[in-house]
Amino acid sequence: MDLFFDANQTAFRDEIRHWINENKPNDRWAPMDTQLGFEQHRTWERTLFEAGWSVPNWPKKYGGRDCSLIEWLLYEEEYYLSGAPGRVNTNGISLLGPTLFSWGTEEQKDRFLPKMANGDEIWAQGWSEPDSGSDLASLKTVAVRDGDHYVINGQKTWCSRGAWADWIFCIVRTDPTSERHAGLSYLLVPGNSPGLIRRPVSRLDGEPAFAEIFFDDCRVHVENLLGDEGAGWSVAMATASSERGLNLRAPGRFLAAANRLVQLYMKAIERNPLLPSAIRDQVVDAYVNAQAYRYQVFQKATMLMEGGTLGAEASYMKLFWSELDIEIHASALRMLSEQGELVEGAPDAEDSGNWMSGYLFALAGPIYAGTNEIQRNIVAERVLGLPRK
Amino acid sequence: MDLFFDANQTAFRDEIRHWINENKPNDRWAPMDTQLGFEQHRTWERTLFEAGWSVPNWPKKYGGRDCSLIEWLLYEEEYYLSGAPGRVNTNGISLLGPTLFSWGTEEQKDRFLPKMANGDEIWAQGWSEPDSGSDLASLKTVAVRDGDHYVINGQKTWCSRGAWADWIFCIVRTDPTSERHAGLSYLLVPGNSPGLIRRPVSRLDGEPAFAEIFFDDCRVHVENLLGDEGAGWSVAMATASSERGLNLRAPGRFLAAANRLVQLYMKAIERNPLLPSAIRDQVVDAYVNAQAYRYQVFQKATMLMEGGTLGAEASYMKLFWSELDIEIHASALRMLSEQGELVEGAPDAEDSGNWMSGYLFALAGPIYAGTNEIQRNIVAERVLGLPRK
Amino acid sequence: MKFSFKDEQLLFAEATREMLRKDCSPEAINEFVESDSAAMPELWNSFASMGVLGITASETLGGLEMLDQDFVLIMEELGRAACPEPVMEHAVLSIPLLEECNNKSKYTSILKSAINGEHRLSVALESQYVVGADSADYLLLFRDSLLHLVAKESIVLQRQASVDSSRRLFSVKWDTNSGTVIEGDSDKVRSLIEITKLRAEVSTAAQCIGVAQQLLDMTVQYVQERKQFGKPVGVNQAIKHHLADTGKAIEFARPMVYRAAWSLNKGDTEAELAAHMAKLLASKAVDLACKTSLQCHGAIAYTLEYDLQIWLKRGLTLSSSWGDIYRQREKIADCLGL
Amino acid sequence: MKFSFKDEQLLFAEATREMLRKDCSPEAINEFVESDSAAMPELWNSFASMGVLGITASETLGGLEMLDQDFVLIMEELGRAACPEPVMEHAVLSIPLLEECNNKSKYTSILKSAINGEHRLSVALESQYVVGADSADYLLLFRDSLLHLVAKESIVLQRQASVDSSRRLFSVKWDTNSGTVIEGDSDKVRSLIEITKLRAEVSTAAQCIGVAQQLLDMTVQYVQERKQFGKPVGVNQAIKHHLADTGKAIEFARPMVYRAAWSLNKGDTEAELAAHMAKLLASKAVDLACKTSLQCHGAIAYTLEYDLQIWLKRGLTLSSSWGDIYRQREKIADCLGL
Repeated sequence: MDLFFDANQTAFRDEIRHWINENKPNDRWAPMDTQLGFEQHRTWERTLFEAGWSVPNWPKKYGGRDCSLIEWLLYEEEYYLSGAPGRVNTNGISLLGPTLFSWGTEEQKDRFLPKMANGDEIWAQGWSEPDSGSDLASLKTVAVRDGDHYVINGQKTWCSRGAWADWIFCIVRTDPTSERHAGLSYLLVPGNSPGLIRRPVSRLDGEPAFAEIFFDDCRVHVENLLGDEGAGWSVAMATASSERGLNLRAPGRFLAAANRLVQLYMKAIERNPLLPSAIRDQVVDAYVNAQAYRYQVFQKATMLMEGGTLGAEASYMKLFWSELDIEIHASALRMLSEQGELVEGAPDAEDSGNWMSGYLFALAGPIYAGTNEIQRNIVAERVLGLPRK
Repeated sequence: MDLFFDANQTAFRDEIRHWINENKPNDRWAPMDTQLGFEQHRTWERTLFEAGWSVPNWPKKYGGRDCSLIEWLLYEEEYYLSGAPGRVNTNGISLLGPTLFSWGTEEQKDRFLPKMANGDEIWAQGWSEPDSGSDLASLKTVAVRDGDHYVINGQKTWCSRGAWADWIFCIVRTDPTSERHAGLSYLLVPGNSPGLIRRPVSRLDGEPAFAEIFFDDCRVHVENLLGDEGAGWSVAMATASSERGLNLRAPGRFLAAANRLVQLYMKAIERNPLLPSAIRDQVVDAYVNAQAYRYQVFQKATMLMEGGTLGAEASYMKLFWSELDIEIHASALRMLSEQGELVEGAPDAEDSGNWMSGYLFALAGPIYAGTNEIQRNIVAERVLGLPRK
Repeated sequence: MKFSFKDEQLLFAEATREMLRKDCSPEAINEFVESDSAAMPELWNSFASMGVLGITASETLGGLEMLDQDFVLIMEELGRAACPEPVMEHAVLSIPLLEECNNKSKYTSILKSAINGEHRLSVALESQYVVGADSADYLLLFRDSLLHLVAKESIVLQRQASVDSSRRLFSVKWDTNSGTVIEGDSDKVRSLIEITKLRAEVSTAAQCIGVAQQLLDMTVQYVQERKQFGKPVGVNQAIKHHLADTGKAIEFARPMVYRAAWSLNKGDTEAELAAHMAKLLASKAVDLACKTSLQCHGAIAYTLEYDLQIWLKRGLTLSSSWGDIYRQREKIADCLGL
Repeated sequence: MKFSFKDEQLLFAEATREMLRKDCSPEAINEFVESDSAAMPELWNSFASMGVLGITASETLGGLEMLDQDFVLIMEELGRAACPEPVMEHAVLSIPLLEECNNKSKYTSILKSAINGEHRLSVALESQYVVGADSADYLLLFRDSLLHLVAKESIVLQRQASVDSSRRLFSVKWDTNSGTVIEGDSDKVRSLIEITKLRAEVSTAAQCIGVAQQLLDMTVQYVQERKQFGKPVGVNQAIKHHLADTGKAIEFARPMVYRAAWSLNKGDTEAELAAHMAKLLASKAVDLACKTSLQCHGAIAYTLEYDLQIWLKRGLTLSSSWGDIYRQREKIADCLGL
C-alpha cells in the first residue's frame, strides 16, 4: 500500500491544474441545456480536445493521452476544483465511449471516437420509453431491417441532452417477435435522420434538458449497429456499468462540491455565529463522505489496474454518489436559509443560485442510471447473494 | 376542540397522582423477569387492585372504576411519571383483557378478569412458534378435541413472561387438516397443566423474560376456548389490534421517559458544557416526538369516544412508539458516552443502568407485536390502498 | 379534552377545497406562472366572496372573526392546492396586525377593503423578503423594532426569483422617514410581533401538511397505475415502505399543528413551544413527502410538464419558511431551557 | 498510488482468522463469559505463538515491527471474531508506549514478556475505565499529564459491569506517589499520547468493521434459510434494502480505515483527520449493522442463546469506544477549522 502519488502522477496533476486555470473561460455561460449554452459548451469541448485534455484516458489515436486510471482521477479532481464549465458531451465520452471501446469495430471506433472527443458530435441517450423505465427490457421501439437500413418506429423519452444532440444512442427491438432481453439491438442514430422528431421537455429547473424522441419510419444504416443484431442487451449492460461505476461520476465532482460547502460554511458562520450547530455536523458528514468516495475509488482503481474487474458492486458506488450529491447540496441550502430558495437571476442569490440548481440536479441522481431501489436490489441479490424470489 | 382537561378529569388525575406517590414502593425490586422480581411485582398488582388502580378503565364489577379513555390516558401519564414499578401482568390486562371483553362469555369474564386485575393470575402470550413468527397463520401446534378437553401438542416460543406466568393464552390449530387462517382456535391454558413444559430463555439483557413452551398431550378443558372453535384468527386479531393501538403503549410511558431524558441532559450539560451539540438536537426530537404521540392519541381517543373505530391506522401508532422508544434511549446512551455501556451493578452506572436496560428493551419494539416491516405493509396496503400483489 | 373539529369548521374547509379545485387547478397555476402576472384575480375574488380574506377580522368590520383553530383547516387547504396567492400573509398575518394597532380606527377603510378583497396586504417580520409584494397595495414591515405600514407608491421592489416560480418574492426598500411607522418600539409591539410569528409558524405548518398530503395522494395514485415488470410499481415493498413512512410523518405532525392552533388563542402556557413543535414536525413531514414522492414517481416527476413539480417546489420553500427544522430545534431547545 | 495489501499482509490476516475460528468460537466466548474468568489463556497463547502480541514491537525485542497498515487487517479479524481478549490494548497501544519511553531499557524485560505473552498489559488514556485490567500484570495510565506504569500489586480495581459481558471494564485506583511515573509532563509525552489515541481510533474502527461484516454475513445467511409465507425472508425488498444499506456503509468505511492506518506512519499531513474520519464511518457502519441485523433476524436474535448477541453487544460498545459519532464529528470539525 502506498497512497502517495508518484512523480509522474504529481507532474500530470500539476500540468492539468496549470493548463485548466490558464484556459478556463472567465465568463459565465448560458446553461448547457439551452440552445445558446449548448453551443458555448461545444466550443469548450474543442478547446479541451486541442490541448489533449478532452479525453486524457483514451488512446492517443483517438485524441487522448493514454493516461492511467489514477491519473484520470487526478485529472477529474483538478477539473472540478478549477470550476471549469461542465462537459456537454458526458453521455458520449463517459457512457457511449467505453461501450464503443468494448463493442465497436475498428471502423466504428475510428468513425465515432475522435468526433466525440473534439465536440463535433455530441450525444444523447435514447433508452427509456414512456412505459419502460426501470423495466428497460420491456421496451417497444422497433427497428426492422430493410436492405442496408433499419427502419425505426417508436418513442423514447427523458433523453438527456436530447434537445440539441447530434447523435443518439438507442436500444431498440430488432426482432419484433421477441420478448424481454432477447431481440434487442444497440443503434447509433444521427439526430438529423428523416423521420426523427424531437420534442424538448423541461426539467425541474426549467431547462429543456430532456427530449422526447419520436421515430416515424426513421432509416438508419446498418453500419451504425453497435455489437451484433440481437446482442443489444449485453452491449447496454456495458454502458450501464459505466453509469454506475467510475466513468460517469469520478470523485473530483463531489470533492470540489464538498470543498465549496466548507468554504460556504466558513462564510456563513462568520456572517451569523448563531448558525444552528447541527449544520456544522452536516458539513462534516458531507465532507467525510466525499473523502470516503475518493478512497473507495482509489481502491477500486488499484484493483482494476491490477487486473481485477468491477461487477455488481458498482451499484454500491451509484447509491453512494447519488446520496452524497444530495447531502452536499441540501446542507448548503440549510445553511443559506431563506436565501436557499433563490435561483439564478435573484440579486441576493449566493453563488448565482448554483446551490439550488445543483440540488435540483442532484435530486435526479437516485432516479437516473437505474433507480436506487433497483441498485439496492442488485447489491442484495448479486453482491450479498439474497434470493431473487 | 377543547384541549383543556375538565374538572372531573383534573380531579381524577390529581387523585391518582396523590395515591401513587403515597403508595409506590421505595425499594428497588429485582427485575420482573427474575423469579424473585416476578413475585415482588405480583404484590404490587394486588396493592393497585385493592385501591382500585389496577384497571381503572374496566367496569367496576371486574375491579375497575369505569373511567373514560381520556382519564385512563391521564392515569397512564401519572403512573409512568411517578416511577412506580412496571406492570407484570401487562400481557393479561392490556392484551388478553380487551379480547375477553370482546369475545369472552359472561362466565369467562367473571372467571378471568378479576383474578387478572388483582394479580392472582399473571398471563403469558403463546403465539409464535419456531417456524411461525411474522407468518403466524402457518402455526402448527394442534389441539384435538377429546370429550370435554382439547389435547395440545406442539411448541410455542418467545413467550414473554412465560417462565413464571400462571396462565398462557395461545393460538392453536384445532382442525389438523386446515391451512393458514382457517381452523385456528384461541385457548386459555393453565400454566400448571400436565404435559406443559417450560424452558426459560434469556433475553439480550440476560433476564429469562421468554420461555419456550412445549405441549406434550397437554389437556385443557373446552371451557377455556375463547370465541368459537375455528374462529381463533378473528379473536387473535382483536388482541393484535390492542398490541398496535392504544392499549399496550399509552403515551405516558414515553412522556415520562422523554422527561427523564431532558433531566439527564440538564445534568450532563452541567457536568460537561462541551457536550456535542448534536445531542441537544436529539433530545429535542425525542421530546417533540413524545408530544406528537400524546396528541395523536388524544385525537384518536376523542374519535373513539365519539363512536369511531380504529382500523389499520393502528399500525402507524406501533411504528411510531417503537421508534420513539429507541430514539429516547439511544439519545441517553450517546449523552452518557462511556458510561452508557454500564449496566446494573456497575458502581458508575447512571440511574442504575436503566438507560441501557431500557434501550435493550426498546430494541425489541420494532420486532414484537408484528415487525415494523409488516406494519409498513399494513399501512401501505390497508390505509393508503397500495396493491397487495 | 375533546380533540375534534366542529361540523361548521369542517364544512368551511370542504367548501374552500372545492373552490380551490375549481379556481386554483394546476392548469391555472401554470398559466399564472407563465404569464408572470402578479396575481390571480379570479381566485382572489373567490376567496373574498367566501369570506376567507376576512377570516381573522372582527365582525364589526365585516370579518368572520375566526380563531386559529377555526381556520387552520383552511391553511391546510391552501397547501393542498399549492395556492400561489399570499392568503396567509394577507388574512392571517397582516389584518390582525393592523387591527391590533393603537390607531386602529385610522385604518378602518384599509381593513374593510382588505376584507372585501379590493386591497391586498402583505408582510415581512423577520424575513428580508416579502411574498407577493408586487400585487400588494400596502405592506406591513417590521424593522428596527418599529412596525411600518407602507403604501405601494412608496416602495421600491426588487424581484428575488425563487425556485418556486409561483411564489413571488421581493426585497423592499422605502424611505423610512416618510411617516410610515404605525407602532413604535414598545412591549406591545414586541408581543404583537411575537404572536404574529407564532401564528405564521402554525399556519405555514398547516400548509406544509396540505402539501405533504397532496404529494402523498398523487404518488399513491401514480404507483397504482404505473406498471413495470408487469405489475403496478406500488406492489414493491420499497415503494410501500417509503409511502408508509411518509404517511406516518404526516399523521403525527397534523395533530400537533391543530393543537398549536388551539393553543395560540387559549392562553395555553405552552403555546410558543407548541407552535415551534408544529412547524418542526410539519417541515419534516413535507421534506419526506418531497423526497419519497419524487423517488416513487421516477423521471416523470422531474419535469415541468408533470404537475407534481408544483407541490415539490412549494414543499421545498415552505419547509424553510418561518423556521426550517434546524431553526425550530433551536427555538424548542430555548423553550425547554436546554 | 497503490491502494492494495501485499500478499504477506493478507496471509497473516487469514492465518489469524483461522486461529480465531478455532480458539475464539462463540462457544469459547460464551464459556469465558459464564465462567467469569479474567482471560482466555489458550487463546492468549495462540496469539503469542503467532506473534500477534508483538506485532508492533521492535525486532530486537522479538517483535514483528509491523506498521499500522500491516496490522489493521488483524484488528479487523479481532472484531470479526468478537475477540474478548484486549489484544489492541496490549499489543497496539501499551507496547509502543513503553517502547517510546525515555527509559525504555528499564522495561526491556517487561516488554519481552509482554511480547511472548507471559505478562499482560492494558492501558487507559482518556477513559476512566480500563479494559481487561483484572488480567493485566501492568497498566499504562495517563493522568494529569503524566504517564504511569503500575504493576497489578499496586492497583485497586473496581469492576464496572458492561452490557457486553465479554468486555471486562474496571475503574482503577493506585497511589500516585508510589513512583509509578515513567514520563513526565512534556511535549514528547503529549505527542506520544496523541498518536496513541489516533492509533486506538483506527484500530477500534477496524474492529468495528470486522464486527459489522460479521453481523452482515450472519444475517445474510439467516435470511436465506429462514422461511416465512413459504419463502426465504430474504426475498423481501425491505430485508434486501436494509442489508444493501449496511453493505454500503461497510464498503465505504473500510478504505477510510485502511487509509488512516497508512497515514499514521507515513507523515501524511492528514493523519489526524484521517483517523477521526475512519472512526466516524466505522461507528456509523457498525451502528447500522447492529440495527439491521437484529431487525432482519427478528426475535431469535433477541436472546442470549443465539450467537448474534455477542456481536450486537460488541458493536454497541466499540461504536462508542475511543470516540462515538458525535465526538468524532467534533474532532473532524476542529481539524477542518469549522
